[in-house]
Amino acid sequence: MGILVDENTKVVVQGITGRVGSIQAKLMLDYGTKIVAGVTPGKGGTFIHNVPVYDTVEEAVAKTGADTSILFVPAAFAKDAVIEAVDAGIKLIVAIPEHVPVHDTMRMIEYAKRRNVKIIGPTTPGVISPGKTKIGIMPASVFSEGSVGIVSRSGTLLYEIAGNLSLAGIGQSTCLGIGGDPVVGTSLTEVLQMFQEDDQTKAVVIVGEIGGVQEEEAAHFIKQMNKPVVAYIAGRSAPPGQRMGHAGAIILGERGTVESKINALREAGVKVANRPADIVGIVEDIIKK
Amino acid sequence: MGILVDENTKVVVQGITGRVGSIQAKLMLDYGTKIVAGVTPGKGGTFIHNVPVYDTVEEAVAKTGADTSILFVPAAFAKDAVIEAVDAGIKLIVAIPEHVPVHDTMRMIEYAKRRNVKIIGPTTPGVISPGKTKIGIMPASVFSEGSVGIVSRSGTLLYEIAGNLSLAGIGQSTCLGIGGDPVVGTSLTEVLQMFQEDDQTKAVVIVGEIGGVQEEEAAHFIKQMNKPVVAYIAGRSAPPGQRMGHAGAIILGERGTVESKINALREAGVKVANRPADIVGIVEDIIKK
Amino acid sequence: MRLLEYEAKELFRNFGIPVPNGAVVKSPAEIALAIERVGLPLVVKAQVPVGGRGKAGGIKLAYSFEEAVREAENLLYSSLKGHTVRYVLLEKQLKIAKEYYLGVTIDQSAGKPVVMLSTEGGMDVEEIAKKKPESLISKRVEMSRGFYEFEARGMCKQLGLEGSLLVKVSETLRKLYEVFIKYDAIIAEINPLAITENGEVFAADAKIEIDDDALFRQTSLNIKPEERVEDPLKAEAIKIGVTYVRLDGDIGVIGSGAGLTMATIDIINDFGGKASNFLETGGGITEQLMYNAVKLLVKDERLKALFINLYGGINPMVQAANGIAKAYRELKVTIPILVKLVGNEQEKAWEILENAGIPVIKSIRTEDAVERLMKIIEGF
Amino acid sequence: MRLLEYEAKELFRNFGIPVPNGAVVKSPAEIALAIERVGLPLVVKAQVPVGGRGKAGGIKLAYSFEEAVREAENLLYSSLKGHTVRYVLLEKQLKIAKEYYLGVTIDQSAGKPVVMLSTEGGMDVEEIAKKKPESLISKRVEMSRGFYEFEARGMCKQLGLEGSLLVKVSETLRKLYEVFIKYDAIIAEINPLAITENGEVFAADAKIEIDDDALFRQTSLNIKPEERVEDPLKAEAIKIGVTYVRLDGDIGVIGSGAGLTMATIDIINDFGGKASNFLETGGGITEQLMYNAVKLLVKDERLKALFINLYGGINPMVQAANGIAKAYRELKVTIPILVKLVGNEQEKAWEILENAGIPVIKSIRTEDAVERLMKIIEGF
Repeated sequence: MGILVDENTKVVVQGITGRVGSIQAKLMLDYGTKIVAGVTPGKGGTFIHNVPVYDTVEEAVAKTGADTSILFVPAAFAKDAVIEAVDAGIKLIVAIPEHVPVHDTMRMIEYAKRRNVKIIGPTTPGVISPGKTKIGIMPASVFSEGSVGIVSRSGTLLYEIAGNLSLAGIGQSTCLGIGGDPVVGTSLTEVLQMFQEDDQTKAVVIVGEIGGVQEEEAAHFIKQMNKPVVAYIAGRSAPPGQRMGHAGAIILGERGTVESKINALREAGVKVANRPADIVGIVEDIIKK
Repeated sequence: MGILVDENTKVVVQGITGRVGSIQAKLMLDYGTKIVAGVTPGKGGTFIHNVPVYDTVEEAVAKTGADTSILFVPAAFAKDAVIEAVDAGIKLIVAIPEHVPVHDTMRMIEYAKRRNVKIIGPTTPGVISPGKTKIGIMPASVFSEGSVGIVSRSGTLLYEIAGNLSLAGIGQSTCLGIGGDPVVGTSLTEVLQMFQEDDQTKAVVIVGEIGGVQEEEAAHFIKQMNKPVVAYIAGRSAPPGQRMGHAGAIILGERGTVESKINALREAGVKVANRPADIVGIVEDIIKK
Repeated sequence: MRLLEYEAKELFRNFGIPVPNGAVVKSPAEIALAIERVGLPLVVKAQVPVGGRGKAGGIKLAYSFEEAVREAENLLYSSLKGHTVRYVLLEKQLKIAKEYYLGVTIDQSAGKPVVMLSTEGGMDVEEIAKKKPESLISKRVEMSRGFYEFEARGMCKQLGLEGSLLVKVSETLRKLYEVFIKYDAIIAEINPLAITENGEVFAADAKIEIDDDALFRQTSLNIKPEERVEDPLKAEAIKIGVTYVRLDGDIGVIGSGAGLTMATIDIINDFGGKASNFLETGGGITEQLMYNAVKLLVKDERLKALFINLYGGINPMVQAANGIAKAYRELKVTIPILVKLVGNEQEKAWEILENAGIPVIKSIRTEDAVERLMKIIEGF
Repeated sequence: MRLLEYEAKELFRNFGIPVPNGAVVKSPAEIALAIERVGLPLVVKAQVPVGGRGKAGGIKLAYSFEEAVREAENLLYSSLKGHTVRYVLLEKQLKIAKEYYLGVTIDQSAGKPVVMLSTEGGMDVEEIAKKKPESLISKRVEMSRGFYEFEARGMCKQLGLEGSLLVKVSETLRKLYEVFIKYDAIIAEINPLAITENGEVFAADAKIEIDDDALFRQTSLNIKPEERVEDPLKAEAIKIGVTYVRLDGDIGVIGSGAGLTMATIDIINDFGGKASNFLETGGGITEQLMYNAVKLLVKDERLKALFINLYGGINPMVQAANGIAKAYRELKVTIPILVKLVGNEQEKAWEILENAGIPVIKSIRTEDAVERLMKIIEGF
């Protein structure tokens, strides 16, 4: 099955006529993703890549039955785009934009959670269930279908690790980035809960990094999981107090260090790899058992 | 029974140590109202008229079981006082202050309604169930216990009409002013619904005035009532477009004239008095029947 | 408090709502420069805080420099619908293809702001609702949630707007809601929103009315209400904190509470009299306020009698009586005064008035008081 | 972006949060006048955007005019914790009886603002939480609802505050939340809030950190981030739109994505190398951005090699390759460059690089690339 999305997921692309939105919509269509609609205010009635464009998400949902949205709007408009999607009845929102003001992120998550709508991101590469659908910006070539679930705080490191596994013949059920911001719509723990329930997923790889306490919180949940979990945490050589690329990746005081994360995960029985490529061997061992 | 309040209603006075709050608290206590607590931030731990004062409504409710609040706070703080009372579990709020900014009024009503808390007012004289309790600023002497319910958009005109009835030996079940502002917490119609359900109330007097469409809306409901309704509407000689004392009393275009109100009420079977004192004769006739 | 058109447009400009190029003048000396700055052809608009200026001759078109000067000079300092024209707005004429209506106001029954949009602008919203209801979309707003631009787009869609017009109109409507919220407005209206021949949109007119009760916190607007009314008695009333409305009779009325005061005037009418005013004290009576209120009315030379009708609920009747007595004494009032006053400590208050030589009605019936008043006037 | 103390206190003052009387100087010539304006005795405070100034010698007490001048002159233009002191704040000393902690920050797990209050100020909040947890109350805030003063009063009650102190502290806490919201803060902190001997409260220190991603709409603050960093390479990075962190090695690193870039640096460390920096492009790579990033790093004389590690998901790999090749050619780069680049149109990108004479790693494993890099460096 995989989690969150599959071949039946009907996607609306918010911001489909923008530079990035149109390129990425094409790449998703090429992968086989069911993009049923795009939304760009003022462009309603046109088509792009044969996908009908609407002025509002409400209209797109009414006409096409879209249930999932992916955002390619400027960061300043992300909050409104999310609220529009929620109001239109969308159930899963993949929020690609980076640099969304964190106050906006908190407001849009509060709004969506109260209405039982899931947000992945912001600053997420999206989610892919290889062989079924890709709702995100990841390069398709590094993923392959199989039974390992990957959840990552980083986009590009997700590609690297998925690519390594694919090269070794180990396919994936679903891979997603939860987003690199300090506040995200769906946490590491929530994704692990979904993997735990998923039949297709036999093992889970966590790709973490410095900053925050999501890995530590996830460790609590892992203790109750009956599937093997493997992890890699980036940022051993990051200096404290420096923002490493995005607002989430920063070591503040004693919180958010690689050590505290590795310790918490190991204590929960997780095998932690020293380098990204080492994941492969560990997962191979698990699968052979 | 009467509506909204009775001899068991436990009242907290918000702003009890202020000039008006302390005088009015004394007058209510003299009437027999069960004032169990007062609230003034920073005055917690003191007493006034033997009533304990607390810093927060939450504390007052926890310590005394107050279920109803009356506000004597400056208009600019009315909104926060209402939200505090709602959060503390108060079920009925009598909002005395006049000149509350209407945006604040809309916000506080929205907040209270969503949590099933009733607000009377703002700009209300409050509510009195003669012989039982007085939660308001009305002069007690003009009211007497009996079976006529009075609901008024005006404070002083309520006193005049209740006084006229009392002098004629016609007592009241409950009398209240819904408040003179354009937006109020409880409408004329909602009060009529309560009177309709009340055993003690045998007839209802509406004291209306120009402005808004509350009387017209009430007329709709009156058609389904099985109790006689009498009305007086003030403002026949008011010029259009002029604000007569408070924001609610203004004739805008064709809306809110005395004629439209009288017509709507008469059509619903209401006997409409030409002058305040004429109410007495009409009510007497009804009671004799 | 209604803002003048040019003031409202300044707020619009700050919020990014497009307004026509224009300049405001408050003296003839400024007219020529303003015309040059704005450019011909012009619309010359008298700035008065009331509707219906066009029909009343307050809006003129000018195609030449001379014409513009003449129209502006004619309007400046003229009287329009009871208001002296202190400002004239000179605006570049637009090539208007269509006129829309955009408004945010308060739905009193719902207790919520309501956002309205119509593709039929230029007439007032009641008229639109009556004549072209299908052209009018309205949406009530939950204040804690706010109003989003996508909702404005939804409204535009329902009226068939598309393309860049949909984008511009919905952006303008969202900004209008922001103005409404930011400035504690009770009405914020763009009527018409002009759609020009080349698809641009402009707020051709602007109406903003601020909640008087919120002026205390709208300090950025720097409004002194007493400076904005023509009637000196009304200006005085604002200063002393009472509500005054001029009527065309000769019996002065002071009441506590709007309803009672209106009823009093109605009854005076019924008894063949005619009130000179509505004056309502609100719930904040003090000795000084009462003194000031009496002083304000007796300035009015039309008055042949003064009737005061008070209830002591929140208002202190002894203080009220003291204020009336003091005014009667100090101002050497020669017209008859009659007071009806009921409530807490009424006996003490009656005594004060009677000692001052002011007749008091002790009945609770305003009708009795007015009957007596008419007799006093006849006998005088 | 962290504001300087005096800037944060200006915002506080605008919101009615009491701050000590003070004056800021940015040149020795201003010191004397500032001392006279503020009055003795004084606290002389170096304005640098980091904590721990007191321990580092950035905060001095002065009791005489001469002492104040000397301390201010000594601090001005000195270097404190890696920052040049460009401003010195002179503040009247307070007679402090107690110190409280007030803070609003973001609870990342809850995804909500959290308001915190402690009666033990002066140490940082993590320390309070560890040493005096019973003195610390925190409350998460639903943003659409807001934070009310009565809730602050409830927090004060829980810590045993009463009387006017309860009123003043809760008012300050509510205003601090307003500052947090208004300015898109990620931290707004008063530590300590000084309670003086006569019961007044003052924000003795002020810490506000603004969300970098919201600076675009916080125009009233007028902050140019690139003017606020000491490191010229970091300033340049802000201008060209990439994130740069200086490290103390000699291998330049450019990566797309924070996680990949950090992992790359970790792996370089594992292989016995040492990165000179962290440079992350984000998802907005263009030819120009890539050119600028390479240009920025090769300015650094410490560099003995440059490793570029990119993934083409949202980033266009052909443009990236063009930018690298252009920089290599135009800047006449003499140190070895190695590029690992994977993703959409990777073959085309590889070809561009190889044609420019830049070695490319086609493996997906960063470990392979770093291994090769170390060999290149050794052989060079």
